[in-house]
Amino acid sequence: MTDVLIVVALLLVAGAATAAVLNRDPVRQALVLSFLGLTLALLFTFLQAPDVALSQLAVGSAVTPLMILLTVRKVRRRPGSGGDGADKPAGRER
Amino acid sequence: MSSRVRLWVFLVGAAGFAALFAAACFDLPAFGTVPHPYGVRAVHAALSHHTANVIASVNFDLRAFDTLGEESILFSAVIGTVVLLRQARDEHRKDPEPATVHPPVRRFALLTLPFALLVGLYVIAHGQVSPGGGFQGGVVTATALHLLYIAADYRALERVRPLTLYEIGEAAGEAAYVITGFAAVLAGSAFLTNVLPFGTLATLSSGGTAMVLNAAVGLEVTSGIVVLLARFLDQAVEIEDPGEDDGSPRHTGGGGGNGDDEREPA
Amino acid sequence: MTVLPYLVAGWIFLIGVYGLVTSRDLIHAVGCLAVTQSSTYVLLLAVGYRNGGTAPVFADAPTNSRVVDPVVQALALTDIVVGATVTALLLALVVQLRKRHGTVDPDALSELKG
Amino acid sequence: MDTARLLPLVVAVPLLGAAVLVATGRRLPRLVSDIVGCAFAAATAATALLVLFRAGRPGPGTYPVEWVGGWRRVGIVLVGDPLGAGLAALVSLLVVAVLVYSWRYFEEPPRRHTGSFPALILVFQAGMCGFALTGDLFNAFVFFELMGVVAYALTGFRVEEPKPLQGALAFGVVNSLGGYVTLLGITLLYARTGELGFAQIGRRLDTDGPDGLVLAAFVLVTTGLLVKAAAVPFHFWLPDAHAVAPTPVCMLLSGVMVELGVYGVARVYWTVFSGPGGLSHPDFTRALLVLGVLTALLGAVMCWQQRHLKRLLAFSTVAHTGLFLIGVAVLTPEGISGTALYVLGHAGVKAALFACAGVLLDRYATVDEYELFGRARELPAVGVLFAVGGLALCGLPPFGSGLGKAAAEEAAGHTAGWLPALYVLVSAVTGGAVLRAGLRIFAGVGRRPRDEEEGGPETTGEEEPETRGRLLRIPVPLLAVPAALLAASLALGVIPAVGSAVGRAGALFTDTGGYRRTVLDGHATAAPAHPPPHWQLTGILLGLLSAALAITLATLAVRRPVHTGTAALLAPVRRLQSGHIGDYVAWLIAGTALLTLLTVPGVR
Repeated sequence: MTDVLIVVALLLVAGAATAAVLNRDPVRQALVLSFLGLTLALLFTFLQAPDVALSQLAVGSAVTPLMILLTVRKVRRRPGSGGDGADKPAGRER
Repeated sequence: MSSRVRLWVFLVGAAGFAALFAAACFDLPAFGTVPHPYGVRAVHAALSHHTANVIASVNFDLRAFDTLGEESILFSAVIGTVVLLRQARDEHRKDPEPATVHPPVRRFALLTLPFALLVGLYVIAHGQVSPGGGFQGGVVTATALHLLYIAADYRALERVRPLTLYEIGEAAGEAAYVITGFAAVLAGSAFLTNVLPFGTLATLSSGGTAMVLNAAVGLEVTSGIVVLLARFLDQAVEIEDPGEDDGSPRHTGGGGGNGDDEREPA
Repeated sequence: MTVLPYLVAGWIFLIGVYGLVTSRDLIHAVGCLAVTQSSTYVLLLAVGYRNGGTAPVFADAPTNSRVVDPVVQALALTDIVVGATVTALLLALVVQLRKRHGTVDPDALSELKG
Repeated sequence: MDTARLLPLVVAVPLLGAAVLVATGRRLPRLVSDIVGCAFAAATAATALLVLFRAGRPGPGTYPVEWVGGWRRVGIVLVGDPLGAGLAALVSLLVVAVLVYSWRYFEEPPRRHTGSFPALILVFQAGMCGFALTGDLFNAFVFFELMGVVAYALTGFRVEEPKPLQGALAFGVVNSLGGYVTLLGITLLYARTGELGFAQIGRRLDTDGPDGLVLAAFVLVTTGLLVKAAAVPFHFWLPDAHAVAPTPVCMLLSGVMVELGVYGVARVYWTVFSGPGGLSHPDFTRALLVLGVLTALLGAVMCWQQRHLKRLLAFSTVAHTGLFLIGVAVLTPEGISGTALYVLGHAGVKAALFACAGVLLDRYATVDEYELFGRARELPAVGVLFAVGGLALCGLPPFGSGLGKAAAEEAAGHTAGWLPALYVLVSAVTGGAVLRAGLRIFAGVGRRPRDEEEGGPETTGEEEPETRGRLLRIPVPLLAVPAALLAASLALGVIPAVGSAVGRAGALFTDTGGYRRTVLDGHATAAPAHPPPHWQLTGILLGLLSAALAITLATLAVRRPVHTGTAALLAPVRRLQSGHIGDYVAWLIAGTALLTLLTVPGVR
């Protein structure tokens, strides 16, 4: 029985990891990462590692995605992707 | 390299890596069959020091030196983030807009907040008895504080979050860990030796110095994660890029570098 | 079943690296690095598992019961902290990079060449 | 106090100092926080030197072994063998030098975080010392990551600049990935042996024959360490990071951190994999020799092509790391002791050269060889230091780097007769590149080089100064520190006691059985006798040859500035250094496959 649960959790983790990589949009990726954290926590619980599961839940599915979302918010606050030199600090170009 | 070449370099490398790793996997002992000598010794050692949670014993007693390194990683990453996310010389600081929060959201967050804080502190305190400990509890506590951002707005959060205090708390946690180690040296034992009485198995006061180290880690992690998240929030909400200007009132960072992130608490 | 957990760890590692190699957004790349790291947790815990073992916490279990390996769990805990801090630091760099380069696309970063 | 008790303190003292600086740093004036930082670093250096002197005493080969927490065979062991303790002492002394150098140098510290720069440096010191002293594989990983995390933050310290941020990010991603690969390898070893200590893993591996698992564990563990050591093709991050990090940080990165990667490879191989259950000696030699030769050649070629002074020095670090790897690859005590001495001498020289480049950066706001042409005639003292550094870099007798190079090339010559020629060539090219830049910048010799075609693969040397404004007068520490570092490097080659101590360290380092017995059983083992590195006629002649060759190359280069032909020939090589993180990661994985390929015939 435990074996079946572990296999299911392993497949979920593998799937979530793949999805997290293939989602190229950082916001969606953050959400998938959060889900990956959940599946990992589930797997660790089945592997009799409650301590690690708790950490993974706190870090992997809360803090890391939160930091990514805050970064995205900072980076995207201004419309346009930049790169035209107008938003670079002056005096750097020759 | 063009992206095609890059992909090919990766694919060739990945094929080699996969072959190597797969070969190793089939030479590994079958999943779930073989006990490890170190693991067995660790269980005995933990029980000899009356620590019910063997993982806490490994982290805070047997391999407490690893945890010292780990806490220092967190410690330096927090200093590093504070330094990296400082307000640059050419940036401005803008007061965030007061946000309107839907009442149900506010009620939910305010209800959850004390509960989450309590859970966090409970998890820290019971580290040597049940799953959890300074690290897990610290993260929960720190994240819980940020529910206030959802409940009210950024300014409410800033008021209950005197960052200076948390930065000092982080350093104090790190210092407490090292000093506990030094205390054992002064007592004539090796660094980080468990010199306190071990107490009774499965009670809150069991584990000797493991308990003290656990508390130090709890303090450091709580403060550290609060500071980390604060820095990211600060960047996301308050600091404007050089040249960014939308006409709102702002403060310039001055010549010095870092902005005054901590206003006087109201 | 005897090797599946190990192979899954290998897969997570490689897919994470694939993401890093093909990423067009540095925030996404940092996320992929976090994925890569989770392979190490999976491998650590898989190596320490014992069939029929319980968690190595003797709060209410008899002290002679069969438990899974506690050492790898302690190592995985350390590893998780390392991962979180590295992610924070790299994201902080990305935030500043965006300000100074005006982009988070690795293809557009051209200051260091040759 | 028992010497062994001191070992953990070498790590703990700087950490305490960092905590004190962060807790009080916002209230302290800059001067006080700098003094506090220096005091903690110096206390650590004193502790490390005490351990080294007690461990390095001639006689039976005992060295201090400390089980942290008193957990004999259950906890983490720190081993103060002369080589490890010596590296910890080198790290600590260099940190003191760097803190003194940055005393008057570094830019206005972040407001309200005055203590953060010295605090980070102290944590860096703790990480490097811990890595040098630990006898536990996972603990080594922890300190590997600690070094890394601090180094990324320090590299990106100047957030107003675009280049440091890009360099720090590439550094962070590639090194973290290397760390995770190492951790996968550590886990495989744990799955096989159920142990984490070097000595314990080694003993249990030797109860079985080698197989695919052991090979994979070796490749994976070594990959991460080679990333740190910047071996080809794991090296791409190094020039990007070392060229742009604040100068005091560069001194540490190039001077010791990269070399610790080489040390890690050697330590892990000798203690864990060198027995019958590990990887056979010929396989290890083949793999490391190939990577070492590639690294040395590529580093030298790229070094010659640079006009950005700090980038030039960074590539010369790559080249020298290749030579160090070769010294390790030959698997003899003489190779180890020669390389150890080479690392010591190189650390002083390279740090001094970076220090000189820092002075230029702060005075002229550029480290570009072409733009600085002749402008630094007004700084003769710096020019002399720079030229002496360049000559010491090519291994001119009687510098420590020269003695180390002589001993290492002789040891390498026993494995393959052409290796000494490689040592001479690589050190001549890197030293020649430094001398060429020195001739142009400080003497204005030759024709003024013109900017070649725009858009080529080139990083020019325009940088923002790291001090508050441009320096008008050179503060004393900025000159005293490089002078002291060069003097120390000279002393290493002249004092015979250094040679004999290093020789003994190399002999103890390669005595696998002795290491395991000392750590696990507490037996003293007699140090096997080997001739220590000493000046021999061939070594002196080859050192003079390198220096002469370097001077010739430099003179020719300033006379005929443009070699369009060679430049075009080397353009594809230069284009590999693309600054693209995806490229670097792809090379890392390809490098793992290459390492597998080089070691795989070892499986029977």
